[in-house]
Amino acid sequence: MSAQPEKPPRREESAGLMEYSTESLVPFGPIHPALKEPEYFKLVLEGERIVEVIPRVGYVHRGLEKASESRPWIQNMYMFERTCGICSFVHSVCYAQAVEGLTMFQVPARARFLRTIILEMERIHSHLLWVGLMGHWAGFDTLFMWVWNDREVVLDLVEAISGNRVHKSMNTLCGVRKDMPENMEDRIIERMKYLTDRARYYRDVIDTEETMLARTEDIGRVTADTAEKLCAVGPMARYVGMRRDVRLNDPYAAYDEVPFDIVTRNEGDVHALLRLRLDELVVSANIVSYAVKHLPDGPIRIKIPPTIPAGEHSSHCEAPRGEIFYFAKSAGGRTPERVKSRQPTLANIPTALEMLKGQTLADVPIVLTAIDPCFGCMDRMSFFDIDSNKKWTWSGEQLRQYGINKYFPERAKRQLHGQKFSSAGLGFKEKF
Amino acid sequence: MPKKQIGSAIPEMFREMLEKPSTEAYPFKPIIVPDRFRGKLDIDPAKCTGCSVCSLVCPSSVITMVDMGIRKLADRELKVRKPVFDLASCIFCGECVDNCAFNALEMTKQFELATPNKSDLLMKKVFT
Amino acid sequence: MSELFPQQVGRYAEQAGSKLTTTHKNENVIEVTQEKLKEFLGHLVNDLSTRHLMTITGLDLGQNIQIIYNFSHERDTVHVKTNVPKTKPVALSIIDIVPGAILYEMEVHDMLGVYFTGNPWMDRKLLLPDEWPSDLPAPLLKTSRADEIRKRLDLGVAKQ
Amino acid sequence: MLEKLTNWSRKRSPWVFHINASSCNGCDIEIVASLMPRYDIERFGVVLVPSPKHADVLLVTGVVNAQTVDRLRRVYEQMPEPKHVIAIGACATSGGVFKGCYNAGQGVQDVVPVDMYIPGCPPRPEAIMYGVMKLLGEVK
Repeated sequence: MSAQPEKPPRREESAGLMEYSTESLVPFGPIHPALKEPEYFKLVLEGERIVEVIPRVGYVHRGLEKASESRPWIQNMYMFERTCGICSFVHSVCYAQAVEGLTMFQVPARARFLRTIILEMERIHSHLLWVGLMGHWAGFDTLFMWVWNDREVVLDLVEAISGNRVHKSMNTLCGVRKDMPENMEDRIIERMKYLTDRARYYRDVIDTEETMLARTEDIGRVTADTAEKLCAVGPMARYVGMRRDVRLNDPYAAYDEVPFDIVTRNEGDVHALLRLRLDELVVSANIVSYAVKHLPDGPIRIKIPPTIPAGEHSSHCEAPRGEIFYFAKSAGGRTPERVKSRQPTLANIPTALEMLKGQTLADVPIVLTAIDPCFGCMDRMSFFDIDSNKKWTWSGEQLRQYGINKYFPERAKRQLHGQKFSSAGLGFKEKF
Repeated sequence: MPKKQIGSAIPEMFREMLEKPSTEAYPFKPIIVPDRFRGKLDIDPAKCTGCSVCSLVCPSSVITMVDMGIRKLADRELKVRKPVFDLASCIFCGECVDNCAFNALEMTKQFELATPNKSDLLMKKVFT
Repeated sequence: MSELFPQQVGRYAEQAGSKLTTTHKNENVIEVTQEKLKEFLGHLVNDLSTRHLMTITGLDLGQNIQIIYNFSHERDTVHVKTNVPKTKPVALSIIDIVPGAILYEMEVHDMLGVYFTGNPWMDRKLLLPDEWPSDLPAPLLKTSRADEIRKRLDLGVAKQ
Repeated sequence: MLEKLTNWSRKRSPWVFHINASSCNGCDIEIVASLMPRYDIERFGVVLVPSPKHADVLLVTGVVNAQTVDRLRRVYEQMPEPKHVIAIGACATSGGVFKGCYNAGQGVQDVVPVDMYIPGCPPRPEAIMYGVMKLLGEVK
């Protein structure tokens, strides 16, 4: 951020500057205006190519695991649900499954199906959000607006079922709190069909539209071996051909009663990630339609006592971004002894660093968005030029413009003629 | 692989132009929220018995019980306690509503809660 | 295949002087000593191709700190436990076997103060703030208390 | 006369800068959703700008933790006068569900002066619009 010039460079940074005479150091983050969470990456550049990336996460660290040790089991679920605002329900499901394993109670079938429906709706909303952001960073804002408008369709359904658009607060230990509203079935199926059509249309657009292809093809390559060694999860593993999906490998909720197949791709670039997520969206829409049609009757929850028997149990689920993991240890009391949670973004950071290596600076936002991070600090970078010892800052918007100019010089010229170029005015109003 | 082209989304753009606008007319017209929408918490002081279950289940300690004096019932003296809600930290989960045995609590559909003073968010309806 | 897997893990566990216990469905737990850990993990990762490390969990057991390596293999999960004494919390890094463990080891280092020898990023912080007072105990130890940490950290409240 | 004109234009087109002070993303995506076609807060001239130096209104989400407290202060200092702060969400208003976590503050008002609180977890995009409109109504 631009308040930093008063501060002298840190010792390790200045030591690095002495060492690399041809390399420049780019601090990336942590504050960004448009979206998502603050994170910090230190990029070492050689010319325009990235040779080394040093991450620093922890800007959103709040100390949930410590706080969970002093709160009752059920209240912890609401806290862990608020770990992330995009994939909130899957956190509560995974935590609930870890705790349910310690008790002797089984989750009723209807509750498992309802969980599956909400989980898949959440995946649809998360993937749509991500496709829109990719469109924005690639300089294709039309797609951004369309996709986010379609996202409202699924958010409306989620709100009608659970009562909130983002934090559903619908889960509870051994069941769900709200039943499916009456007369929702037809509406859900019709909306899912609409979303399937839209996803197919977007897939055609990104396959043919040169704006997207130029920015996404052959960018962010990583080999299957590297991704496996670095324990990549979710779409980051599937886009290099690994069949790693918890829904299929270790079915939870009602996934063993729903027919579906996961999507994998072999290209291993950002374009493959786009295709993969849009294909997954269709799969998710089919799962929702199937689960709504085959919703079993019965109770939706079992009341369980506030104390949980002593023991240790772990659970893993497939969040939109990849596998999440919860571990619960109970000493037999009303509060947990220890709850451990691991989010998919942490697992994908080593792979993202590999993806960034060898890329140009212009591709940094698109590659970092491609991992679908729960952070996205592409909006504030300060550059340090070693030769002149001069410091200047670029906003993410300027960086985005830099990327567009690099790939589409004619369009940049048109824009300069057509509208007055200013970094602030470009905001969300820019249309092509 | 289909042929590359520029502007493959233009036909769709024209189609969208002819459709009715997707923007809702919100501040000029009120919106209809779903039946299950969880908005501002509301209490019916007449139904509340002061059992303090809501303050125990609340995940973000919104509810504090305050002493309201002593009530005489036959020859026994009972402490009367009533809940006060600090809606500033309410996370709108509805756990208190589910656990209230007397149906005194309710999630209304009101979501326009913005206020310049944080003290406005303290709900002391039980005192009136 | 998946029925054979726990038996195979059990065989290697016996070589490492331990025993496999299945606590819940598909949850295999092995407790090995710090010396045998890398040998056992080498067999698990290379011979049984259990290459997906889900995470590393750290637990405060009072006298010891327990480190659990959570692996997953198709339907099975394998939890390899090892203990390090609290007085000398040093463990061996496994990033030569599982390169993806690097951030998880940093997390355990931040949260419980275990030093992993062989991890090049041990001197960096992953989650804790830069201004973390070095004399405070690591946050997830049972001796550390949330309200005491809050007093020491600058959360804006102190300035008022 | 000139003052009147400045005030009028200030009310007609407030430029907002959004800072995420360790929020969970829930409020953040609702802020972006309010800029999208369905809600379209740009009808009222609200533009999300990428730099605090261009902004009139600062939208803060999230509990403030030790890593972001200094960044929030510095961003606030960079904003030109007159500046307004809106705290969005239960976390920014009072700490919300994270009250008592060791690395979570108790609301933004401890760090920077707040002009408008929008409670909700997260507030609907309409609630955010209402809050911004209410702030504009109070600005003289």
